[in-house]
Amino acid sequence: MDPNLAAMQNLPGDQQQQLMQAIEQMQVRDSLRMYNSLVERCFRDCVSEFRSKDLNAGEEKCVQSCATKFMKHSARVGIRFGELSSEAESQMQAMMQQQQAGK
Amino acid sequence: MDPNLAAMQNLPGDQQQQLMQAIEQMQVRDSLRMYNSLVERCFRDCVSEFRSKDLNAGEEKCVQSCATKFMKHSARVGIRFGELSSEAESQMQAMMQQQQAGK
Amino acid sequence: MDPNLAAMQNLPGDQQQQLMQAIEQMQVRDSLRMYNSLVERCFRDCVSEFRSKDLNAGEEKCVQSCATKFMKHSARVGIRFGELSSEAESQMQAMMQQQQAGK
Amino acid sequence: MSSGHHEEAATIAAAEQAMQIAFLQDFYQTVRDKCFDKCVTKPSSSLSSSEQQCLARCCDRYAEATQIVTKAVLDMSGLE
Amino acid sequence: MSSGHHEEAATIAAAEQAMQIAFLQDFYQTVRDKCFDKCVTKPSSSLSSSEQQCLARCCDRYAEATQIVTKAVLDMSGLE
Amino acid sequence: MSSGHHEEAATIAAAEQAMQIAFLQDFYQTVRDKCFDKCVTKPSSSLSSSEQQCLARCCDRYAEATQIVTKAVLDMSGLE
Repeated sequence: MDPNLAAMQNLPGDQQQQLMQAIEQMQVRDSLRMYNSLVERCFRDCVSEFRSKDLNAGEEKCVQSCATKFMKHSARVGIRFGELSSEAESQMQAMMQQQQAGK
Repeated sequence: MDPNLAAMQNLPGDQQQQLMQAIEQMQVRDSLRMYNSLVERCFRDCVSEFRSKDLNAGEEKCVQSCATKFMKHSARVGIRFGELSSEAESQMQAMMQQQQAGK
Repeated sequence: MDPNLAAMQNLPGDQQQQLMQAIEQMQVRDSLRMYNSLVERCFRDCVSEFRSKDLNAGEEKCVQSCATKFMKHSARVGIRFGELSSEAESQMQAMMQQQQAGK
Repeated sequence: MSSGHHEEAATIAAAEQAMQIAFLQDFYQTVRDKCFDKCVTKPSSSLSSSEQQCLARCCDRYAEATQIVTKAVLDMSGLE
Repeated sequence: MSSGHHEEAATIAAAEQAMQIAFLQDFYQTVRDKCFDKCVTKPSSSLSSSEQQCLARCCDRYAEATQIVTKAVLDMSGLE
Repeated sequence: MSSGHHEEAATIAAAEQAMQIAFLQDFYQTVRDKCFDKCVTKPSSSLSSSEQQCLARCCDRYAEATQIVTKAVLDMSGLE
């Protein structure tokens, strides 16, 4: 059984709650980071010259398509990642245990 | 009125103080991160070969100009950003509310 | 003498312990970040086409060499960096003091 | 008990505020770096007037692009 | 005293959990960004079937590469 | 009251220390990544002697560049 899940169940009630709050905060942080990197990516790929003050129609359309496509992509990778993440988790734990043993 | 500013005023005194401290720490963190990325940028753009042990005069001059120019740029963007940031803030809040509604 | 080391010795016992824990956590965080960026780097440099489902033998070998080489590199830079880091620390402190004076 | 709940809500509000400030800092850093990459090419230590104009426009366009992305994201989420 | 130790151990366990979740989020973001860069090239707003296939394979291969790197790192550390 | 102030000052000092350590870690990661990108090009799993020499020089030059940037930043700030 997953030793970390066990660890979580062993936490006292208020610690469990604190952890749940920390997880929620990380989810918000994660989505703000994705939002930030999404603007960066679409700006980088769609906007190149700065002679006029506003985005032209082509650039606007490009930014819009870029954002929509990335969101679809992200949803798909999320599903695939759910299938892979228990594996990623166990490998990460191997790394952490190895590191702690090396101290 | 900005709902977050209101939220801050509703915090008890010691929480307000903790938040102010957190903000100060983030400002220091931010300036250390800028410093780190500034060295990275100027090193990347100015230094390319590693046959001699020291930077030559041209490379030194380039690193110096790069740092000075980026600092000037940063100050200008800072002013512009101040004008734009209340907008960025309100969009971020739309994102966060939407995300919390989606739970 | 290093003013920060002095500051650490002046902390009460439980604060010192908290700081030590924070440092340990940052070390784990650092090694997880290195692990993440290592996979990213080797994937980027070694894997380019996605017509077949699995990595071919050449790609596997490339990822393996990439990881081994980066670990060796990292160990070497670590030694060099130890020699340089007291300097980096003192420069960072100059930055921080200057920033606090500028408030 | 009620005071405990109050305190907790305040802690969460403070954490959210801190997160928003961190986001704005990241956002500002991204604009700064991207617009420097896009606009500043000459090696001198001063900003030429064309570089300054480019920077101002770059910031404005970044803000515009942000609006479009926000709208696209909110539209997509509404469809789920 | 004993209860203090218990509490402390629980705090450390919670901190470790939080760090693991942060790592998984970073890992996920990296996969997402790299596979988007590698697979999505056309400017339309929908994903073509070839892009979808590329994405699925990219994720699988990323997982494979992760395994190889993990093994290499653990082997190296064992030799120290 | 006085003890409370003491404690608070200690907490701030600890937070500053933690931030400095985080900065040094970031700094180290940057040097490591940039010097690997600049110096390591061959696909073998060992470091050639020319790669090793390049790495040593890259670290030294990175340190030099850091000094120049620090000086430039402090000079600029002094002028404000």
